[in-house]
Amino acid sequence: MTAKPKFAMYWAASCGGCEIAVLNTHEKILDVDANFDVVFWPVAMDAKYKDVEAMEDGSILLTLFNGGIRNDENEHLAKLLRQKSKLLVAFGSCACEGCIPGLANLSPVGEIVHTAYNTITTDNPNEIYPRTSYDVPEGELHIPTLAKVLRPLEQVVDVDYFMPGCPPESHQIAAVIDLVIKVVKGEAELPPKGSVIGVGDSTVCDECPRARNVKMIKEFKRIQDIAPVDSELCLLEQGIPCNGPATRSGCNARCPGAGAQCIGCYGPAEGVMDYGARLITAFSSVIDATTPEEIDHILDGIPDPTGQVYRFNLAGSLLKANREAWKVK
Amino acid sequence: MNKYLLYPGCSMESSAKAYMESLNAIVEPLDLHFDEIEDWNCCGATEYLGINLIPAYSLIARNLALASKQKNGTRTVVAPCSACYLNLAKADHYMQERPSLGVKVNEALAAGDLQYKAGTLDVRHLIDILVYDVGLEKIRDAVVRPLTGLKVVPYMGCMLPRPDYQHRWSDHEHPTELDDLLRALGADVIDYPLTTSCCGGHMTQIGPETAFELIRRLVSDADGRGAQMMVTVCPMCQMNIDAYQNETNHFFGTEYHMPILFFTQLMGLAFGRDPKELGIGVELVSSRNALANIGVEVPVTQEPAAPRKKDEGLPMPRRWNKREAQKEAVK
Amino acid sequence: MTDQFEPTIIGFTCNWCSYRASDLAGTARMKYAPNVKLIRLMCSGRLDPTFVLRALSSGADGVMITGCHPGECHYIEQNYKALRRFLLLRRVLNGLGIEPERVKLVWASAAEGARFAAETTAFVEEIRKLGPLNWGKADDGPQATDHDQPSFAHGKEMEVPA
Amino acid sequence: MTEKIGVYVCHCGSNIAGVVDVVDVANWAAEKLGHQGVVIARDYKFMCSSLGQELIEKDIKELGLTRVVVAACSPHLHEKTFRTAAKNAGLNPYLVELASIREQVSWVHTDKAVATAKSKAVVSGAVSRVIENRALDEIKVPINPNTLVVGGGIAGIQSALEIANAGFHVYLVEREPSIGGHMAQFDKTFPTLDCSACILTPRMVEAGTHPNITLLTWSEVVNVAGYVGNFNVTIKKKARFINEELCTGCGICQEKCPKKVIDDVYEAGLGYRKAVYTPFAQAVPNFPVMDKENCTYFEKGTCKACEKFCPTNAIDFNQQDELINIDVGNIVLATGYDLFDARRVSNYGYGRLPNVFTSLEFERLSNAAGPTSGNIVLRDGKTTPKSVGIIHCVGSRDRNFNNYCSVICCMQGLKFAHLVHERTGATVYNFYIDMRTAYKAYDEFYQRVLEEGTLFVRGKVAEVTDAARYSNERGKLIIQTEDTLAGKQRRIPVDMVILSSGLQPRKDAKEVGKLFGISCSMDGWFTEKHPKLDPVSTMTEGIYIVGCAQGPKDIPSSVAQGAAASARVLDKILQKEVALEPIKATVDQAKCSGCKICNGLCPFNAIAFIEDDKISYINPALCQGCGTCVAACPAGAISGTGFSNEQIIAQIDGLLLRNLEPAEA
Amino acid sequence: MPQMTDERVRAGLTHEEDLSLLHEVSMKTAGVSRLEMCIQCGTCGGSCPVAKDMDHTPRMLFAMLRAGMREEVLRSNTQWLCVSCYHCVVRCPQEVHIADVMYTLKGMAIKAKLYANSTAPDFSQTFVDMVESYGRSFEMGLASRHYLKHFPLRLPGMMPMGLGMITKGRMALTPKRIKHMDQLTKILNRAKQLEMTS
Repeated sequence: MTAKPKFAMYWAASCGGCEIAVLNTHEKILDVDANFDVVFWPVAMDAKYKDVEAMEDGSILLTLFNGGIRNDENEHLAKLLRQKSKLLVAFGSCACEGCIPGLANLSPVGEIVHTAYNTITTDNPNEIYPRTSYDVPEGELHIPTLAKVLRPLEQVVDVDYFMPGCPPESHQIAAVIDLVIKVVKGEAELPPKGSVIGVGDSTVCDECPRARNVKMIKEFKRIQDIAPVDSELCLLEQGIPCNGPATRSGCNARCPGAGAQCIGCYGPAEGVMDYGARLITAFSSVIDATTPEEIDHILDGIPDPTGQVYRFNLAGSLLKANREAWKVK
Repeated sequence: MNKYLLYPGCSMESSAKAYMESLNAIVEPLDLHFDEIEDWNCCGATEYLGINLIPAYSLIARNLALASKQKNGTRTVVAPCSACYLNLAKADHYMQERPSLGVKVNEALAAGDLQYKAGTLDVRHLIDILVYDVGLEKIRDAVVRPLTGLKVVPYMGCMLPRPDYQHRWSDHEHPTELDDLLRALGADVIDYPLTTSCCGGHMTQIGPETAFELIRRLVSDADGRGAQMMVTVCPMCQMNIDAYQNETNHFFGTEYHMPILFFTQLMGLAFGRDPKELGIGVELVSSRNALANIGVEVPVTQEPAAPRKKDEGLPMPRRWNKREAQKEAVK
Repeated sequence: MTDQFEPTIIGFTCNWCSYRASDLAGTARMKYAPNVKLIRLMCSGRLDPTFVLRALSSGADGVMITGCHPGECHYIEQNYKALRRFLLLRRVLNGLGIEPERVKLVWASAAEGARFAAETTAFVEEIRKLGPLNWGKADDGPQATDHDQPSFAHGKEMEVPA
Repeated sequence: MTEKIGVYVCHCGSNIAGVVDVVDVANWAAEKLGHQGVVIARDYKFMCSSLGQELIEKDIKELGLTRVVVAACSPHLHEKTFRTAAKNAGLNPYLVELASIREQVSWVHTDKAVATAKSKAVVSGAVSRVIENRALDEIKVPINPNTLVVGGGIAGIQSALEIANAGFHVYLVEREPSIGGHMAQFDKTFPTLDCSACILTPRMVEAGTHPNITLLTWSEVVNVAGYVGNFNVTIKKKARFINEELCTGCGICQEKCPKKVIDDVYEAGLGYRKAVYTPFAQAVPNFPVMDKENCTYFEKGTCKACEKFCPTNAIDFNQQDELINIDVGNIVLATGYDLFDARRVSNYGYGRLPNVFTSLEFERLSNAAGPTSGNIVLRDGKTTPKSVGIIHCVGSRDRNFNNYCSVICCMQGLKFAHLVHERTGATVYNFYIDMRTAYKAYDEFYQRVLEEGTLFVRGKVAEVTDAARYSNERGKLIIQTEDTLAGKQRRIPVDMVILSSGLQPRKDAKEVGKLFGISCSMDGWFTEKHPKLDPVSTMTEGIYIVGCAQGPKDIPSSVAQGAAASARVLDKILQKEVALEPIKATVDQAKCSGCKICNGLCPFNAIAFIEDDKISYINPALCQGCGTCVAACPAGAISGTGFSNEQIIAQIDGLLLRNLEPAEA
Repeated sequence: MPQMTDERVRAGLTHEEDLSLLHEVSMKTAGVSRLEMCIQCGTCGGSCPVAKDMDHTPRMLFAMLRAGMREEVLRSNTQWLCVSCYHCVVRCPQEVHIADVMYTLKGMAIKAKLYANSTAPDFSQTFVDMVESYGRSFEMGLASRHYLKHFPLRLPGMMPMGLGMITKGRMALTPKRIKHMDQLTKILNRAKQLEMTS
């Protein structure tokens, strides 16, 4: 019996939802086991970094890497898995474009640590903060060091494929697994390197069942401030800043279909250089006003424009971070 | 209830007391509520602006700053005096039109721990509130004694409809708000082409002869059109035409007798109030004959007392002395 | 030469008004600051916010967007669309810690060479006051925070339980 | 594949070379941009000269250049020159980029080092950009020889006649029941005092009977689709309630109609007409129109007097509005002007003081066919004024109303002065700010009116009032003004005041502009392509503007423009086809999500939504290439030729010298 | 200032043209004066209710400003006669802020001590003094003090009026002071400093 191809999955700076999504493929997970030899998957099985380090370069066929690169441990593993893998997939929004953890790029590291260790969530009267190395009798202890900003995988290592989504839809994961199995069996070809996989080729509106017209908005409102929301009509047309027009399809318009606005987890459409720019232009195109005062008044309805247009994409955007965050030495 | 901040202005406490009294008398039937701006100061009238620019605007802006601080659920400041209304509106407008002025004025205000962001208040005149917020319908409903048969000319004066930074009035030259309101009270309103001509303003003080001519034009045209009285919205107009009419008559050798009342006084009458509580009778050119036409009896007020024996002129306040003022302040 | 900071600015013009204004400034030999390098578009409505972001991330310290006056657009009303985008873009930039004044919108008709020149010089001075944006350098990628020189966050001693 | 790029730096004599070190720029390009594909970089004294062009052509042929960058003057000057040179050498013209280092560098900067450095950046930007340029082909479309003229005033009539006389078909659409326009209301025309009707009527008749003209009065354009050469226009022919086939224009219906109505349009409110009417005796066509709003039958269901008396049974109360669809290749807009509403200047008292008249009212008063048979009288209808004041610039040159000069009012005011003098012998005052009589024989007319004893007062009138101050003012209108030449305020009592009102854009000009895809200036007049060199064309090909629709003007200028536009139309018709710039936007159907965001962005109606496929589509012939939709598409599904994202991003990087070899950056 | 040459004196040019005057007035005016936009149409002079008493119509004054005739302009009584009726302002076809320019000219004339007759500046100053002392204006003190100084002969004729006002309770005999006079004083002092430096 020929050895099964090797499979790895790793979880860097992310929430873990991607791992759940893989499990959510139900029985398809059995196909993974049947067709692959899972060599490294910390959340599912015990494994040591040194085991991976010992592997031959390129010996893992497929690595699904989820999470962004926030500290030196993430970076080390990214480089290591790149070295050991034939196909490295940036799996999920965090690895592809930074996702929610990427929003921390709006704040300098100092502020982040301060918020985490010494604000309302943490009672820390002595202002004790973690140190990255500490001497104990047994020797020097290290914890990972935070980077200035969170980076998507591609900004650290060469990536073969991207699979966005927060998390990627299970049916899309299943399809990708099927594809790889077929490729292994010689029944299919791999898409060109650098492709975004497990997605549609348009944006969310393409799959959205809501009716739409030419849109002219006199005010933007948060969805909770509208009662009732028309269940049949395009949300943007109702003044709700829906990210659907600029967000890659593939999720079957899950959120707008369920009555909530798209928040953009599938990232930009094919060939788009900056996701936020697309949303800026989408929202501004539907504003029905001509004087700066009126326009500004309407824009006041989007209280956090930066968060709105870069919710998932900040770390992958052209500017990548807040200037203050960059400046920290 | 309609709530507003009130900027009464200096004359409402003295020469235009009747305006204030009659305003108080119509508040209730029209369901209006005014909160006076606490510790407001003089707007500088037309004088301060000619001396110093930034102090003049700072003087006005202190009132705006106080008003914006004073929370009573409204951002509308109402001024019954046209000159005050114009000054407040003008300061608000120019602080926006020329931001450097706004910055400097705020720097000055900061010396008194105040600040004002131009454009945050609506400055409006009393009649604007009555016609456009309360509405003629409601006013008509409150009338119990229509002024039918009273021939009046509506006199808007100049500082109200002009320059009209916020486009609040129907016209610069012949606004009809006062005409409409008086008609709603049932009065016989005569078209008055001079409705926004000048009463002379401060010229009664600095160039009386110039002022007398302006007063003559107004009174003579009103008289020529058969008016029994003029109706005004401005303390300065009332003062000039009322208090200086006699002098004007002397100057030109004419014998006009043209009483001038505040529109609020006529509203009070129409709403059935007692002339006494409306300050009717304190005008120097008596409205007695005019009001007799509609059966209103004007109360007798004290006639001018006999001149003092010694020909010493009017009593003079002592001249302002800084040291004394400080002493007074210590008390 | 003084050591004063010379900003690098990318300017976008429309083909019909503002580019012609810059042509006119040229034919009239008006002198203005040399820091702005122009890109001609057909219309200010063509301005994709991506262009601004790209310029700022590639080393520009400011971006000047120019077009026909409102109501005079060659394409009838497309400059209003540029205005709407510009106003939202500035808000987003502000959230990213970029002074919104680094991106400016100037209307200049084909007859306003003098205005074009004056606005250009004024903008260069405004950016000079703001100082370099330095985004290009940041693009080199972040370095992990140094172990030996802990930042504020790592600065305090960690207390070890006894 | 790597491109082979040639870079050519022009000296422009000393225009560029005097400030920019052109040799350095060329050398730098060859050296530093070699990795981008620059294979040759030259400098030359005058690139635009035939020798300069030959240089480029030779290199294209011999070196096999695939891209060309010329660093010289503004593309608005010589882009076409170098594109043509490239074309001659067999290279697609759109693979040439012009980098402006004259208007944008050497002419506006003085420091040689700084200017040279900026030139390098500009060249670098152009090189990076040109790599992304794509070969494009001009688009050719055939021209439909029919023409639509909108508006039947003198400008429209002139335009229609010129084209029709050349042998091509014209549809002449007029909103009112008759053609003729404002000119038909006038009595005399300045400066020669020809009778307006005498010179206009023959033209109207000619237009009404011309075999090549289809006259559509009482009609309005409701939709315009298509593009130059191929417009499809929908016209609403409003119900006249008269069968035009049967009507002979005998006028009996008008005579018998019992309903009198104030005629606000033709008689400017000074006279009456019937509910069924032709606006004036010489109307073309002479079929009457039934005014549904005022007709007793439509109001109460009985009357039908007109029907009873009509000898040819032409009255048809059941007539409906009708939509007519026509195909035309070119459109001439001659939609004219509205008279400024003088009531807005409330200090002049129009509408409040009876004896204040507008210019149009006066035209009707003085017209022999008007309501007073040409007697100039006060509003009481009988008193002849002994003194008349004519106020110029009413509503014009005034920021409270219209900023611009209405052009015709001075001459109109002089004409009125003459007519009042001639017909009544009254004392006439003219109040003016500046006397503008700049046209052939106009100033001579001013001289003539001076000779007649008209009193000119230089001052913009402050107010007209009936509030008399002195006894001599009683019962008069008092004109109060500063006599600026005497430096004194004056009050002049007169019997009659005539307001020389200005012209303003039609109140629906904006909507009409939108309908035809053309723009209005700040003031609201239609915008011409070039104010001097192309005053009758618009930015939308195939649409022309003539007469007062383009701006205030007098009759001679309107007629000249009407004829000028016709020459442009005939030129197009005779060319048989027209080439369109290939700068266009296209939708990638696979990427389009059908979100419809772009649908509301195109003022030229080039973007359509295909319901079957749920995607948007851009009609290349309608697309004007502004690129707004390209920038707006949230899915990045729209791309634009000539100014693609790739080209512009590359140019940004190039200008910022991000395109140099890493070691150099 | 350049020296006056003999030939200029001989030619009757007794003053230097001051071309910065227009700009200076414009800059000192609240809001945007638009003074340079004047087309000399005379709307202001025609509208003015007191034009007949003025040395120069407002329009003429603006022409003189352009001509740099500083002294003549500041000496003119025009600005002092302005009653702020704003007729000229709303009618001006060029939207010149005429009334505000008049205020500016008053201020400049006071500073340059150039006015033919001190009645008006004195009145303004008295008024301002009152306001700066009490925070409110005080008609009684103002009118009587002013009349005493400038129109003493007219005062007896005015007496019945004044007495009427007093007996009818329309004129207070004592001034009223605002509560936070200290605050107002601070503000005005700071404003005056700013005025000096601007």
